Amino acid sequence: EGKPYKIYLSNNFVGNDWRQQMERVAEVSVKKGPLAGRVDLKIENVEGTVQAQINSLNNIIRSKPDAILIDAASAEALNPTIKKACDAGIVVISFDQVVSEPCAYALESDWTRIPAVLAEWMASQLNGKGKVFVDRGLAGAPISAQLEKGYLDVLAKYPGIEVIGNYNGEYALGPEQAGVASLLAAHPEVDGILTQGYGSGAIKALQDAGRKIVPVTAFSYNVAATTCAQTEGAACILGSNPAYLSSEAIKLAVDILDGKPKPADRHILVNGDFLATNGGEWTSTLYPDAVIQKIEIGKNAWPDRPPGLTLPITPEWVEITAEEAAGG
Amino acid sequence: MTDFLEATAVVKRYGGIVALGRADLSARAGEVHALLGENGAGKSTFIQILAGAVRADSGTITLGGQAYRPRSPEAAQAAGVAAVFQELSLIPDLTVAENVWFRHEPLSPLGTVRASTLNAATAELFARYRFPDIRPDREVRRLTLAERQVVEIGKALSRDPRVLILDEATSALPPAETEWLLGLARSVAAAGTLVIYISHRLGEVRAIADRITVFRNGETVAAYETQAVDDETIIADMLGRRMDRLYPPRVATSTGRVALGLKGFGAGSKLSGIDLDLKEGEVLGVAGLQGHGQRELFQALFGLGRAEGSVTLWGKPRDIRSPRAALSGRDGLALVPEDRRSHGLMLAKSIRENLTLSVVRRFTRFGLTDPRREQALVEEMIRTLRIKADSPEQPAGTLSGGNQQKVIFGKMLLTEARILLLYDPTRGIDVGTKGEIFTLMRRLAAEGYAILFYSSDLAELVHVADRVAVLRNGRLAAVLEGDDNSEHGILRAAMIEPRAA
Amino acid sequence: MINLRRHRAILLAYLGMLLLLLLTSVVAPGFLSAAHLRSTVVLAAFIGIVALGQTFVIIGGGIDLSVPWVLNAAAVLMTLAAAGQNGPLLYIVPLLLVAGALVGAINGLGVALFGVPPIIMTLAVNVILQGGILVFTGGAPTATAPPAIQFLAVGRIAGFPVILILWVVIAVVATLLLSRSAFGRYLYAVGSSAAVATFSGVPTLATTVAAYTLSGFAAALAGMLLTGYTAQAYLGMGDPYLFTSIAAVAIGGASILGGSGNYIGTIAGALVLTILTGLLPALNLSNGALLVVYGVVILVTVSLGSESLAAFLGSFRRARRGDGAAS
Amino acid sequence: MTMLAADRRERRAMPDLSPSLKAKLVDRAPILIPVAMLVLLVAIYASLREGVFTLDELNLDTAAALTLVLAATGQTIVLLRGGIDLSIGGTISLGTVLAATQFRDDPAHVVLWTAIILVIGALVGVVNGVLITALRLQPFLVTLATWSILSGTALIILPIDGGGLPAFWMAFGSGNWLGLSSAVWLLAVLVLFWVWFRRTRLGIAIRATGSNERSAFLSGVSPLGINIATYALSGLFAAMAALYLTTQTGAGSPTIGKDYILPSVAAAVIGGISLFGGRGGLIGTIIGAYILTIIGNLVFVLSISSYWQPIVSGVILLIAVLASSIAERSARRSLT
Ligand SMILES: Nc1ncnc2c1ncn2[C@@H]1O[C@H](COP(=O)(O)OP(=O)(O)OP(=O)(O)O)[C@@H](O)[C@H]1O
Ligand SMILES: Nc1ncnc2c1ncn2[C@@H]1O[C@H](COP(=O)(O)OP(=O)(O)OP(=O)(O)O)[C@@H](O)[C@H]1O
Ligand SMILES: O[C@@H]1[C@@H](O)[C@H](O)OC[C@H]1O
Ligand SMILES: [Mg+2]
Ligand SMILES: [Mg+2]
Repeated sequence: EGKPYKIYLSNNFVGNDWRQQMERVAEVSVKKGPLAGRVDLKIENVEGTVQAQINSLNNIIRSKPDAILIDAASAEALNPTIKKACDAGIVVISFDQVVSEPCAYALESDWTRIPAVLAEWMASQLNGKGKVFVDRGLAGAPISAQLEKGYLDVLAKYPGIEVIGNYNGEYALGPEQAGVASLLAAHPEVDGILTQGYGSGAIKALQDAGRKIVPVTAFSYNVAATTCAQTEGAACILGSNPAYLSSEAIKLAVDILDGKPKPADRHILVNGDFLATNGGEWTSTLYPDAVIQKIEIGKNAWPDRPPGLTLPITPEWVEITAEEAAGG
Repeated sequence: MTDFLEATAVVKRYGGIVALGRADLSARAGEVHALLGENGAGKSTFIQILAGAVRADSGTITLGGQAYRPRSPEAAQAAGVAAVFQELSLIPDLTVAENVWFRHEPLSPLGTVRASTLNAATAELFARYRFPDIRPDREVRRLTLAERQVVEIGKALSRDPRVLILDEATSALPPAETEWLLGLARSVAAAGTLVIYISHRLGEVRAIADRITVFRNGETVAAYETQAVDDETIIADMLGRRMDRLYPPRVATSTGRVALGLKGFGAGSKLSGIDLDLKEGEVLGVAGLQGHGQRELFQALFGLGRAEGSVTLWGKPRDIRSPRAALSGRDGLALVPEDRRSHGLMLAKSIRENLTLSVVRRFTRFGLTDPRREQALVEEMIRTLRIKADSPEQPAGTLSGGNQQKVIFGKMLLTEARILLLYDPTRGIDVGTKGEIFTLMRRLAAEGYAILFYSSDLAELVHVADRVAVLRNGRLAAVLEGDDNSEHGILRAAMIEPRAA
Repeated sequence: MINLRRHRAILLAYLGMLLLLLLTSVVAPGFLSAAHLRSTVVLAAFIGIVALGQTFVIIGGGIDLSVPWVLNAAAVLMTLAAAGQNGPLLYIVPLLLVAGALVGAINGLGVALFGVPPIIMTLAVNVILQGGILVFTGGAPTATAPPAIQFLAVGRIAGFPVILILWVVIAVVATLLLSRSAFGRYLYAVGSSAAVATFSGVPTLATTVAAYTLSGFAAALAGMLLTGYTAQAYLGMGDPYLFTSIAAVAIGGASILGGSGNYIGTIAGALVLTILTGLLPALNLSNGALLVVYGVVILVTVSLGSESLAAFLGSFRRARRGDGAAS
Repeated sequence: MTMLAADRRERRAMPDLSPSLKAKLVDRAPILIPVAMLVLLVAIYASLREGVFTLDELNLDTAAALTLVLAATGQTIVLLRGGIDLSIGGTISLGTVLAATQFRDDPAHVVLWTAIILVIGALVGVVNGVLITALRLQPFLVTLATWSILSGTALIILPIDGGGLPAFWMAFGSGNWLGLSSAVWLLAVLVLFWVWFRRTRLGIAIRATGSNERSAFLSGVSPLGINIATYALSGLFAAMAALYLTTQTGAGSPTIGKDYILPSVAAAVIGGISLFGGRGGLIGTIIGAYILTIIGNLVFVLSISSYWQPIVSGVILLIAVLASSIAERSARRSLT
């Protein structure tokens, strides 16, 4: 219990709100609560390429840390490097964008459950019948493929639901809005939109095209929640991919380093609550234990807070405030 | 009996422009055959066809009795045709030796080109033909235009050609080098090679050509045995009119007022201690052997590179640190640069854009250019200088060499600067236009311009300049006027130390 | 006649654009609806405005890789400083335009005064700006765009998108600058040959700096306007504009090596790229197939403007005519 | 127009007033300057970290730089010709994808597919070369299009990162002979290749064509031939980069290639190659790639707080390039 653990967080990309919140939350969670003073956390950002992350990891490995936490540029391509780290006796935890290397833990949201619940919700909104657009995320990204597959698998159970268009939302507002706008021009009717991103871009595209607002699935960013709450006639469900996955990864690393029993499975799933405009009224039959909160201004949607804030904000074992998460 | 080279009814069009309408030429092995014609007559187009760089639209050519229609320069070279191109074909980033042997380098067993082998081969080649001194390992980028022309000649000779084409190969060469090339051409012909020789200097043609073919407007208008024809006839064939004389009468128009005053002027290690006054109304020639500071003088005056000493323009001290500072309107200086392709012209841009680049302000009103005013300036220059072009919008790079030079001259005239620095301004220009340019120079002098004039052709200095300043080793060796201003006088001053004063 | 020849590449780029539009409307008739044309024009305008600066820089023989983060920085700083209010825009917008211009000027000085290769200079400035924004905002998530900006980006006046009006004004000014101003002449000269420009008394340093300055200005403007489209700024919003701005210029007929091109061509380039990106989702193809189609369409579109294709078709036509005359 | 595009390099060159002995030094500046830059960066790096002057460091840094070096080798050849090749992004992606999906645990099979991948890379280059010459299109546009087509093909074959590489293949990637990693050996072979290639007729012709296209044509260089050769070499090296990359990643990655496009140009330009063709060489490019890699190491050992990292790496790059540009300028000016 003498020296703090030396832990590196290797992040392959800083260019969006989620990643920044993730880093801020990581830093906050080693400054207070049970981990205060126990971790010497260093964050290494690289400019988005696999090669840069490999090089950065090599540098990290050479400085012999106790643990490395990785938000990875690739699920596969870092494996040989990660194996090297494990062989050097370093605890390796991949989180968020995880890796397949078996020696590393993989801590992530449940990418099977989230799209399943979202799609099931959509089907119930449409009463099992209608035409939908599906967001394919980012070409080549594993999570995108998982989400798309999750959506399609559930929708396939409803013969009345037809996927009439795909677009690549790329987890950014502009492409989402432009992609939906194009599809709207091509398709006179649409009854629902399953996004992988903000949802607010899809709603804005509907408004710009003068269409009626149809049910939308998205992820729980503040802008999504407030847009859904404030837009007349909007129906939404938001899955959550908490930015505090980083805190959870730190906690896991410390527990392992402390000699606590290791998790049985290298795969660790973190489940956040869902938010829905009809939360409380609707439950998932596929995942009956899924908590679905109702979207309410002031409770889980804050018009005066940054739109890019990811919800939920705090893990259970340490209290992180919205201000701390938003930084600034 | 057919000659070694027979070209019949060769035609080449570029869109609507007819470069060659119907060109015929017949030449024997072992002769020097001159190809003459005014600027834009189609000479270079014709030799580019021979050299495989351009394909004719129609017509037939036979070489040594065989049909000859090269699909590429490579094919022409394989057939034994080598050319010194008017525009040169050197690679600036390769050395002299690499250029000379480019595409047919001697290879080592590993398939590589060894610098030492190449340099030795070049030295051997240069020695064989008594080349002027040029180091084989220098990068061509760093050579003067005259040196490049010499290297280009070496490059053609390295192929041991059956047909050697020299397209204005002497245009930038000083007297000594010109003499050398003439001798070389003769001896190569004597050894059985056909030499096709293009030049606007009739004296050279007379000195070496066995036969002459004259082009006008893309068509062959005459062919002669050289001895059987006089200059007047040739010129009349070229121009389609008679020309009374090349050089205008030289009337002294100097007012005595100093337009450009130099005291202790110098530039780097190549030029120093120049005290010289260029007067209003005067054409002051500059001469010297190659590399004795003439280029440096012109460039330093124009604000290129560092200069020392004092400069006055129209009596006022001036510090000219850039061409922009030099080109300061009527009281400034304008330059016709040595290297037209690198420093004078934007080849891809139109004649119009080139002509007016230095004087955009002259036709700008309220921040906008006035196309009509610009057009008027451009048309005036095209007319004055007889620039042969399809339209003012024709890209400068598609003009004939002489016409490119005219555009540069016109561009300088438009600046309205009254001190003109003319570095070999008539290079590549045909006799007809040359005469007009000399007349123009004298007229400008009479109007109060002051002209500093270098020419690689000594005769021009002798006939056009009021005085000639001779440089030797970067210093002023003499200023010649009156009877001293002769080719002989200039050469003597350029070579021999003066008696101690 | 002559002008037709000179501007054939541009005419053909527009032809390609129209063909693409027709193709699109065959795939989905809704694409020719007023609403979609409007939204296409709006999206094209963002590319068009960024590519305005890129056009000037490329004509001058350079390239500007700093546009993504000049754009992004202006967007983020504007939304943060305005905090959703119109009032502060009065000073924030001019301030940020000047700041964008300043960044451009720094690029220009690095290139023209110190001789740093443009690619490296602007790449480094881009990275520095990216980090600078993170440090400056502490990574704070961004705020909502003020209504006035949203009006500029997606609003309409008498049915016309406001941004289209803005774009037309910009296009007129840019075209005048390029074709009718001394600066334009100097720019083409510097891009054609720095040495010839110097010998001709062109102020090469000032010209180059001005081109980059304009590019910084344009990117900042585009960034602020873009927040009006998505209603907020977000990190990474500038990234797609790097290659598209360069590609728009190239498709518009400019040589990447400088000395040629004009803004009318760039506009066609921006429209081609936008229509194409709009068309792709409607094709219902896999991600991979989309990229293949994208590449093929770009190739076909630019081939239309290719000289030798035109020459080939021309000679074909001539040959046929010749045959006819002979028989 | 082709004719008019000629002379590019020469026309850009500033007036060259008076050559002298110092000229030689200035002529070498394009390579001396990155060398000085690298030396300086390594010196700073070594003062901050132990064991910089060891074989381990060399092995690690070379492995880290080698994919970029290979990609940049092709790019260098194209830049020397006065072109640019964006399609290497697609070729690299496709190469890794093919390797990861086709290689089996049988060496003969791996050799076969290695050859196929290399041939595909070269063929892509042939297509680029033909399109650029026949349609007289800008290399930027042609290779932008082929980049997209190849990336799409890679995504069709393998929609997300995956596949696998045989154990012996991976063992080669992390292998070590006489204390030197396979990367160092490969680099040595590459340098040998370059020393040979730059003196071949083709090597000279590529450089010459970039220096002055018109002159090269008049001297007998075939425009089609030179473009095919140039871009085929670029494609070939991109394929090699892909193959080496798989030894480091152990997977196929359909989007990984784009990460090498801009850096490959940057490495070459830092190494002294002009985008206008004709000047510079691979040694400069290799140094450029090392500089980019060392900057990453430096930023790591400087232990800079996360948001500052990109700023610092950008500033280091800028200062280094700025310093060298100024040095070169003043050297050229003092040449009188
Ligand atoms: N690529 C081209 N495009 C258009 N016109 C061309 C092209 N090349 C040559 N021409 C035209 O063909 C004509 C003949 O030019 P050419 O260069 O053969 O003349 P020349 O007799 O060599 O003249 P000079 O004595 O000035 O060198 C000129 O009018 C020229 O403008
Ligand atoms: N300066 C140059 N640099 C590189 N290639 C050139 C240059 N000039 C011409 N070429 C190429 O050389 C080939 C032959 O050129 P040439 O001008 O002789 O063509 P041509 O005989 O008129 O026939 P075509 O019209 O079919 O090109 C062409 O393919 C052209 O692309
Ligand atoms: O997991 C994702 C994260 O990696 C990305 O950066 O932002 C969106 C998140 O859903
Ligand atoms: Mg000629
Ligand atoms: Mg032709």
